[in-house]
Amino acid sequence: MPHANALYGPLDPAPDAGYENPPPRMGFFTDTSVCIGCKACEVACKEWNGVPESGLDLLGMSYDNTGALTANSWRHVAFVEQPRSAGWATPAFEEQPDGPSVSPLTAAVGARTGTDTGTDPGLSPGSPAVAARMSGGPEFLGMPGAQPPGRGSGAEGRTDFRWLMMSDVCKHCTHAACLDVCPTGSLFRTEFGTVVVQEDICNGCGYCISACPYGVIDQRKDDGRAWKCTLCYDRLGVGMTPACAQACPTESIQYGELDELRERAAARVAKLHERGVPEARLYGHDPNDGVGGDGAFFLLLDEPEVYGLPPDPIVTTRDLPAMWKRAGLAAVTMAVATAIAFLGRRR
Amino acid sequence: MTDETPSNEPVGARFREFRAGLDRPDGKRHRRPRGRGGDGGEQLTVPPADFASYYGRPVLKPPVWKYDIAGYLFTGGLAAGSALIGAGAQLTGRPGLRRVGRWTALGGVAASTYLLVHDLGRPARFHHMLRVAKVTSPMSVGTWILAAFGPLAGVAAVAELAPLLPQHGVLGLARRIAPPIGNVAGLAAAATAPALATYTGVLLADTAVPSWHDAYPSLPFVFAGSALAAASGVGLIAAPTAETAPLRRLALAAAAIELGGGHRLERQGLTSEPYTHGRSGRLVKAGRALLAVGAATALVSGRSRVLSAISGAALVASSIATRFGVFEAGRVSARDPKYTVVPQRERLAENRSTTRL
Amino acid sequence: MGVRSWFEGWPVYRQLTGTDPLGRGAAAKSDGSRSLTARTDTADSMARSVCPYCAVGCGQRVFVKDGQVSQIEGDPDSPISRGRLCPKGAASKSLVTSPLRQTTVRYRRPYGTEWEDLDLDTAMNMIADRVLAARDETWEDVDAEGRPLNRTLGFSSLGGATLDNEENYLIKKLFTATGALQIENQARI
Amino acid sequence: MIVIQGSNMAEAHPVGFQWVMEAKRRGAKVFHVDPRFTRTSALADAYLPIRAGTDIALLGGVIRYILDNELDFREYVVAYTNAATIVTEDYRDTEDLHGLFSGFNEENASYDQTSWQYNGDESNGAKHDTETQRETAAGLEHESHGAQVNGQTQRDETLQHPRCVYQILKRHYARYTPEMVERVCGIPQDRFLELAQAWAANSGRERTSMLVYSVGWTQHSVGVQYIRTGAIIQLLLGNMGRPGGGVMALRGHASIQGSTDVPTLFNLLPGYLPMPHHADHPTFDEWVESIRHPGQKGFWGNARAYGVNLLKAYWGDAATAENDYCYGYMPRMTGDHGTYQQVLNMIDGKIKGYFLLGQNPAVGSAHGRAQRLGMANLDWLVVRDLFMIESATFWHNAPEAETGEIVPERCRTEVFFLPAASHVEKEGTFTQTQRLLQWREKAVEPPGDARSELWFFYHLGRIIRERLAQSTRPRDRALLDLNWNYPTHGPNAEPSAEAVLYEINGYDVASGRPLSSYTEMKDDGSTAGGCWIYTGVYADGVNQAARRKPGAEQSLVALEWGWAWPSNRRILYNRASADPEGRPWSERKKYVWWDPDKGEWTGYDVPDFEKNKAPTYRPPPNTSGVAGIAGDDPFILQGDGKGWLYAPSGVLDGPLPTHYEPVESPVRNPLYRQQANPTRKVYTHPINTLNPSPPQEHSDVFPYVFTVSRLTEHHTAGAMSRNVSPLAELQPEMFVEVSPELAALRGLSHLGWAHLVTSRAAVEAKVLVTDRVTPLRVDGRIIHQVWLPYHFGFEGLVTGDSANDLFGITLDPNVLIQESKVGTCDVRPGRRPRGQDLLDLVVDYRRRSGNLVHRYPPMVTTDVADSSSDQEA
Repeated sequence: MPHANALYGPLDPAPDAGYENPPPRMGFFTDTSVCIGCKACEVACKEWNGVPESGLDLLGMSYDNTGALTANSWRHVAFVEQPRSAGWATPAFEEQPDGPSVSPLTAAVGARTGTDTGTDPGLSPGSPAVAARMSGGPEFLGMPGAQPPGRGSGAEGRTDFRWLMMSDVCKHCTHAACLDVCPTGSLFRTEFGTVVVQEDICNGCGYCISACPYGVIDQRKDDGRAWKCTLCYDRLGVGMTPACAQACPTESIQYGELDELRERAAARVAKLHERGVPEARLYGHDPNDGVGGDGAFFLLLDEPEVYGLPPDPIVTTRDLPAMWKRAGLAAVTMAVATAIAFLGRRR
Repeated sequence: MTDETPSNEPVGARFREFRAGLDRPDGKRHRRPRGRGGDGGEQLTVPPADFASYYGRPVLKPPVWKYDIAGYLFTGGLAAGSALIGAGAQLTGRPGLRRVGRWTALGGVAASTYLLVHDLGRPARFHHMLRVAKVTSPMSVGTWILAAFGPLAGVAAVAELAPLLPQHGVLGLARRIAPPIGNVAGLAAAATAPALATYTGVLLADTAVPSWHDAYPSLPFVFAGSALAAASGVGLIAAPTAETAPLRRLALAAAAIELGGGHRLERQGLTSEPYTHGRSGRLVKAGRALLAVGAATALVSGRSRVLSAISGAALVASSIATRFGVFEAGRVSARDPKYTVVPQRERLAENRSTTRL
Repeated sequence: MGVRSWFEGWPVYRQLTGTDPLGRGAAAKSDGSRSLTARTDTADSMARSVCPYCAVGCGQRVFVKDGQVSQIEGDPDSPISRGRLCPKGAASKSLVTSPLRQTTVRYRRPYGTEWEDLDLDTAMNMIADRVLAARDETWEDVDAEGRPLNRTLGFSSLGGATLDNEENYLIKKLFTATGALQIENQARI
Repeated sequence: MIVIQGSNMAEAHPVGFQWVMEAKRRGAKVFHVDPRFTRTSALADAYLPIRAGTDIALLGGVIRYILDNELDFREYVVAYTNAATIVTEDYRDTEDLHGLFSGFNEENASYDQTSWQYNGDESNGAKHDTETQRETAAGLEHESHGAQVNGQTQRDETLQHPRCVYQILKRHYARYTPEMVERVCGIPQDRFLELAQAWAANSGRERTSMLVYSVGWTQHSVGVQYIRTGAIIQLLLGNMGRPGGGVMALRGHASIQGSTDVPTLFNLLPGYLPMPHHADHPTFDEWVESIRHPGQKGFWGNARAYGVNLLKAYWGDAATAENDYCYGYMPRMTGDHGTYQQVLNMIDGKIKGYFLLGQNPAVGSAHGRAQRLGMANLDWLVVRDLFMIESATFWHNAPEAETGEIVPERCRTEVFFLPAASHVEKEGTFTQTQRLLQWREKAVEPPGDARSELWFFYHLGRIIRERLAQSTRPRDRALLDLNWNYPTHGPNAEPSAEAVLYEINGYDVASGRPLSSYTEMKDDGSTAGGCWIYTGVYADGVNQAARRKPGAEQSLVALEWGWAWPSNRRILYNRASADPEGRPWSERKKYVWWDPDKGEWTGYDVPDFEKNKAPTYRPPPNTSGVAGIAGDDPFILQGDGKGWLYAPSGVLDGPLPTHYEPVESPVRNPLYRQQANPTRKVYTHPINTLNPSPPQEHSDVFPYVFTVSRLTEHHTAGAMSRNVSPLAELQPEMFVEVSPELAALRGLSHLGWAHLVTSRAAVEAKVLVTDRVTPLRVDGRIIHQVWLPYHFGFEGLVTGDSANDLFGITLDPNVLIQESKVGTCDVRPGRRPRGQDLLDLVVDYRRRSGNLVHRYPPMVTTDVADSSSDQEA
C-alpha cells in the first residue's frame, strides 16, 4: 500500500519507492554565502557526465554566461549584482563619487539576451521590465555622477554593494513531479532518495519538463531525451562524492546524508545571523514544504526569486486525486449527456 | 576616422537614451536576442508586476510540447466523442451515424497516435510508454486508455467494412461475424471514451504550468464538452441528416458542459490572464463564441443540410480553437515569471497571516 | 531470455508483485541503471598528477581506460587542495583530450600561404641545422677588449611556466653549452 | 587578518582561496584592495577601491600609521630587522630631493649607492655598476642572495639615532598621511584607517596577519618596491617567518616558481647563481667572489661549492679544478638580453631564430603588435604547444594581416609547429607557489607526434652533438664535453626525468650517492649538483617530490607531501617564529623553537636555521659566512642576518619604496615632483610609443586608466582555456568593464561595443556596465578606470582582441618585468575601425598627443614645479 504521504507531506522517499533497507538519503547543501562563483561545479559536472557545450554567447547577466539550468548545464551559477549591504562587510563604495546603481538597467539588457544552448526550451528570454527589479536596489533616477573628469564630485550614490553567487542544481524533491508524471519509468527514485533520468529508457515525451516546479529538467535537441543532474548516481554507487561537490573549492556545495546536512545548515544560518547577516535563510530544507523538502537545498542571502527560484513551490501531484475526481466527474457527465441525447425523443 | 572628440551632445545623453529605451514598452532599442528566444513583447503590455526575478527570466521551463499535442487534444477528444456517438447510434439503430462515429473514432485515434509519437524526442522508443503503469502519471494512464481504446475503435470501424466482403468462404464467415464483433468493440470503445476525453484535462493540469495547474477543476469539463462538440460537429457534417437529431441535442449539451465547467477558467486569479488576454485569450474566446454559434445553429438546423454543415463546422472549429487556446495559455503562463512568483508570494503572505492568527 | 523472465522483467509485473506499486523506484529501475558504475572504478590505472594551470599545485588523479584518459579529478589526499579543483583544473580532461589539440608536426615554409605536413625526424634535423647555422653565423668569441664572450645572440627562446623543472634544466643546460644566452621564460613576464 | 592586494585570489587561485575561507570561518578578517570589485571583494570583509598603480602610497600610509602610533612589534623589530642599523652621513632621502635619493646620475638614470650604505660600509656601494645591474636584471643580486653588506654593523637599539633605519623610515613616510593616501589612491581616509588599524591590531605576539599579492604588484615599473613596501609592514608588525604571517606571492603558472629556481632566464643559472657577465665575471674566481661577497654573513658564503657543483653537473668529467670546472665554456652577458629586448631586436632583424615552448607572446606579452611584427621578421620559428596558438598563426591570421602589415607571401619566417605532450603524458616535477616540488606520474603516452620538452631538448642536443662529433673548433667543446647521457625508455626514447632530477639534486661523483643536503656540496669537484637549492629532493635515493602521504594523516604543515626547497622547509626564516631566546612568541603562534634540553631547534616545520646553533651563539668579531650568523639572526641569507626595512643596496630604484606614478598616468604625482620611477628601463624604439603623462602636455588625450587581469574561467593567453569547450563557454567573449558613470560619459551601452585606444593599438570589446567599477576622486578630480581580461586572441573556440596589445614596453629596473597592469587610454563607443583605418586612428591619436616623433616621458621631473605636486615645494 502506498504511504499516506505518498503525494504530499513529509516522507522518506526511498522506502516509498520500494527499496527495502535503503542507505541514508543523500543530498546537497549549497551554502551561497561562501560561493566564490568560480563555476568549478559547472565544469566538473560536465567533465564527469559528458554534458555537451551550452552556447558561446555573452549574456550580460553579470558573470553568468550559462543563463539557466538546462539539459546541457546541470549546475548553473547565478550572479546577482545588488546595491545592497553584504551584511558582514563595510560598504564597498562609501564616499566614492558614484552615481546611482546601474544594476537594474544592465539586468534589463541581460534579460533579452539569448544563446543556443542546444536544448529545448533551454534559456528562455525574459522581460526587461521584470528584470530591472531583480537587483532589489533603488530605482535608477538619473545621472548626477556623469560629469567630465575634474569637474565636481557629484552626489554620492550607491555605497553599499554586494555580489551574490549561487550554484543552482536539481532539487531532488521528496515529491518529485517529474518522476511521478514520467510515463516510461525513465525518471526513477534511487536507493539514495535521489531522482535520476535513465537514459536507456527516456523517450523524450517532455512531460517532466512541464511538471518541474523549479524549471530544472530540459530536453536536449539533437538527442531528444530529457537530462538533468543525477547527483552522480554512478559515483554514489561506489561511495564517491558527486563531481561538483568534490570540486567546489570553498565547500559551498556540501554533499552528505540529508539529515546531517540539515543540522549543519541550521547551525550555519544561526552563525550568520549572529554575524550580522539577517538575510541568511534556508530554502528547500523543510520536509513540510510544498515538495516535502528538497534533497538539494540552499542557504540564500535574498528572496528565492532573486536567484530565479520559485518562492513557494508545491508539487503539482498534490492535487492529483482531486484532478482525477474532476476528470471522473467530467467523464460521467459526458457519458450521461450522450446517453440522454440518444435516448431523447426521436425526431 | 580622425576626429575622435566626443560628439557635442550633452554629457550623459547617450546613457539617458539607453535608459529611455529600456522603459519603452516595446524594448526595441535593444539588440534582438541571438539564437532562440521569442519576442517577449506581449508581457510588456501588462504593467510590470512588483516582484523580483532572475533577469526577468522564467522560473519554469515552458512546455516543450509542440502543436502536435494541441492537435492531439483535439483529435483525441474527437475520437472519444465519436466513439460515444457511434455506440449511441448503434444502440438506437442509426447505421449511418454509427458508421460516421466509428470511422471518425478510428481516424481520430490514428491521428492521435501519430501526433503523440511524432512529438516524442525519441519516437522509436514510443513503446517504452508500456513499460510501466503509473496512476500518478496522466500520460501513463492515457497511454493505457489509448492502448485499450485504439484497437477497439479500430475493430469497430473495420467491422463496418463487412458488407464489402464476399458472401461465401472464409471471408464470408468473417462477413457474418464482423458486425457483432464490431458492436461489442464499439460499445467497449465507447466505455473507455469518456476517460480518453477527460484525462487530457488532467494531463495538462498535472504540471507546474501555472495556468494549467490552477485550471484543474475546469479542464476536464472543458475538454469533455469540447470533445462532444467536435464529434457532434463531424457527425452533423457527415451523417445523414435523418439520423442527426441526437447530435443537435448533444451539441447543446456539449456547450453546456464546456461553458458551465469552464467558466472558472477566468476566475482563478492572476493565472486566468492568459485565458483572457493575448493570442491565447483570443483563441479561447473564439472557441466559446464558435461553440455558442454551433450549438444554436444546430438547434435550429432541423434537417437542413446546409445549416447542419455550418453548425458542424462551427463546432469543430470551436473545439480546435479551444484546444489551441488552452494549450497556448499554458505556454504563456510558464514563460512569464510573474505567474509563478506572484501567486506563490501571495500564498506565502496568506500563510504567514494565518499562522500569525 | 525466455518469455517468463522477460515478463518478470517487465516493470509493470514488478509493480504489481513487488514493493513499488507506484512504479517510482525499484520497479522502474532499468538494466542500464542496474549495471551502472563509476568509470573511475573500472579504470585500468590511475596516475597521481598535479594541475597544469595556476601555481597552487592542486593534486589530480588521472584515470586511464584503454590507453585513454577517462577522467581527471581532484586528489583528496593533497593537503594543498583537499581534492578540490577550480573550473580550469576541473576541465583538465577536456584539455588533454581536446579535439583541437595538434598531434602532428606542421610546417610553414618561408613566404608560404598554407601549412604543410612534416615528418618529426625531418623537423628535428631541420631545426638542428638551423640552430647550428644561426650559431655559426652570429658567434662571438671575445668582446672588444678581448674578454671571452663564447656566445651567440642569433636565436632566442621563450618558455612557458608549465614546463617541468627537469625540462627547464635541460633547456638551460643545452642552450648554455650552445652559447645561447637569450633564454627567457614566462617568469620574466 | 588577511590583506589581499594586487591579487584577485578568489578568481585567479580559487582552490588556494579555500584556506582564506577557512580562516574567515575561524574569525579572520579579509581585506581586499583592488581597482574593481571582484569575486574576491565579494567575499571580503572590507573592500577598498584603489587607483591602479598607487599601492605604495597606500602601504606607505600604513607604515606611517604604524610608526606614528608606535604600533610596531618593537622586540621583533629591534632584534630581527635592520631598524637599529646606522646609515651613512651622506644619505639623502626623497624628502630632501623632491622624490629622488642621493646618488642619482642623470646621465644613465641610475643611482650610485655609496651614500645608501650602512655606516662604515660605504666602499660597498661603489662596487656596483647599477646601470649594468639594470641591464642584466641583476639589481636584486640575482634575485635571492643578499646584497653585500658587512656582517657586523653599527646599531642603536634605542632606535633614537637620527640616522638609524627606524628614524629614516619614519621621516621617509612622514608625508604619507591619510589625507595624502586619499589624494593619491582615491581611498577615503576612514576606509584607509580601517585597514591600517585592523592590520596593526591583528599583529604582534598573539596574532599574525598575512599579506597576499600576485602580478597586480609585480607588473609595474616600480613592481619590486611594491613588494618591498608590503615586506616592510610585515617586518614592522612582526609577521615574517611566523605561522599565519608572511608575504604570500601567488604565482600564476604551474611551475613558474620552478622556472625561476631552475631558470630559463637570461641572467640566471640554477639556484639563483648569476649568468656570467663579460666585464664583471671574466674568471671563475671573480664570478664566485661576486656571489660570495667575502665578509658577508650567511649561506651564500658557500657559493664556490654551489658554482663548482653546477659546472660539474654540466660538464662532468671534463670539469676539473685545473680548468676552473669549464667555467670558460659559459657564454657571457654584455647587457640586456631579456625577452623585450629580443623582440625589438627581431623587429630590427638581428635575431634569426626563436623557440616558443608553451608560450604565446602574440597574446600574452605586452605590446602584442611588436611581438607579432618581431616574429614576422625571423628566419625561423619553432612553436611547441598543445594547440595552434596565435604565435604560430600570426603570419596569416594576425590583426596585422588585416591591416596589411603582415602579408603571408612576403613574410619570410619559416614556422615549425611541433605538438607538445600534456601534463599527463610525461613525468616530472612542478614547483608550486610555496616552493613545493610535486612529482607528476605519467598517465598515458602522448598522441601522434606530440613529445615532451624533455624529449625535444634531449634529442635536439643529441643530434647537434652528433653533427659536431668530428669538430675541433674550440667553440664546440662545450657541447661535446657536455654531460648529456640520460637513460631513455619507451617507444619514443623518452629521456628519464628522474635521472635529470637526480642530477639536479646532486650526487657524490665517485660513488653516485645522491646528496641529501646542499651542506654536503664540496668545492673540490668531488660532488656535482645542478641546482643547489634543490639538493635533498632526491635524498636517500628517494624521489622526495613524489611523496604523497595523505594530508589527513599528517599535521597541517604536511612535511611528508612533496618536498619544498630549501631542505623541505615550509615557512622560510621560521627562526623568527621564536623570540630571540628561542621561545615561541606565544602559545597560539608556536611554530619552531629551541629545545634547550636537547640543544636543538625543533617544532612543527623543519627549522630554517642551523639545527644546533643556540640562540645565545654570538660569532667572534669579523666572522663571515654561515658561522657569522648569530643565534638570533633569523634571516640567514641576508648579509647581516636581519630582515631589511631599508635596503642599503640591491634595489636599484632606492633603499626605500617611494610612490611614483605609473609611466602612463593621467595624474601628476601628488607626493613628489618626481613623476615616475627615475630608473625604469626604457626602450626607445620606433614601435614602442608611449602615451604622454603629466607634467608632459596632452596627457588628456588618454584620460582614462585601464588595467587588465585574469578571469577564473580562463588561463593567461588563453590557449589552455579558449580551446577547451567547458571553459570557453563560461566567458565566451572579450569584454570591458566600465562604471555606469563612464558609460554615461562616453555613450556606452551594456553589451554594446566599445574600443580602447592607446598610442600602440585600438582593441574592441563588448561593454559590461557594472556597479563593480567605480570612479575615484583623486586629487580633486574624478578618475575613471576600466578593466579588461587579457585572455583573448584570434585563435580558438572563442576569440576577441587582445588587451595586451594596448600596452607599451616599460620595465621595472630591478627585474625587467613590464608595466602591464596599468596604462592610460581613451574609450570610445562602437567597434574599432578595420584595415588601414585602424592604423590611421592610432596614428591620429599619436599626433594629437604630440607623440608622432616618439617623445618619451622625461626620466627626471624634479625641476618641474607645479601646484599639484610635491607638497613641500
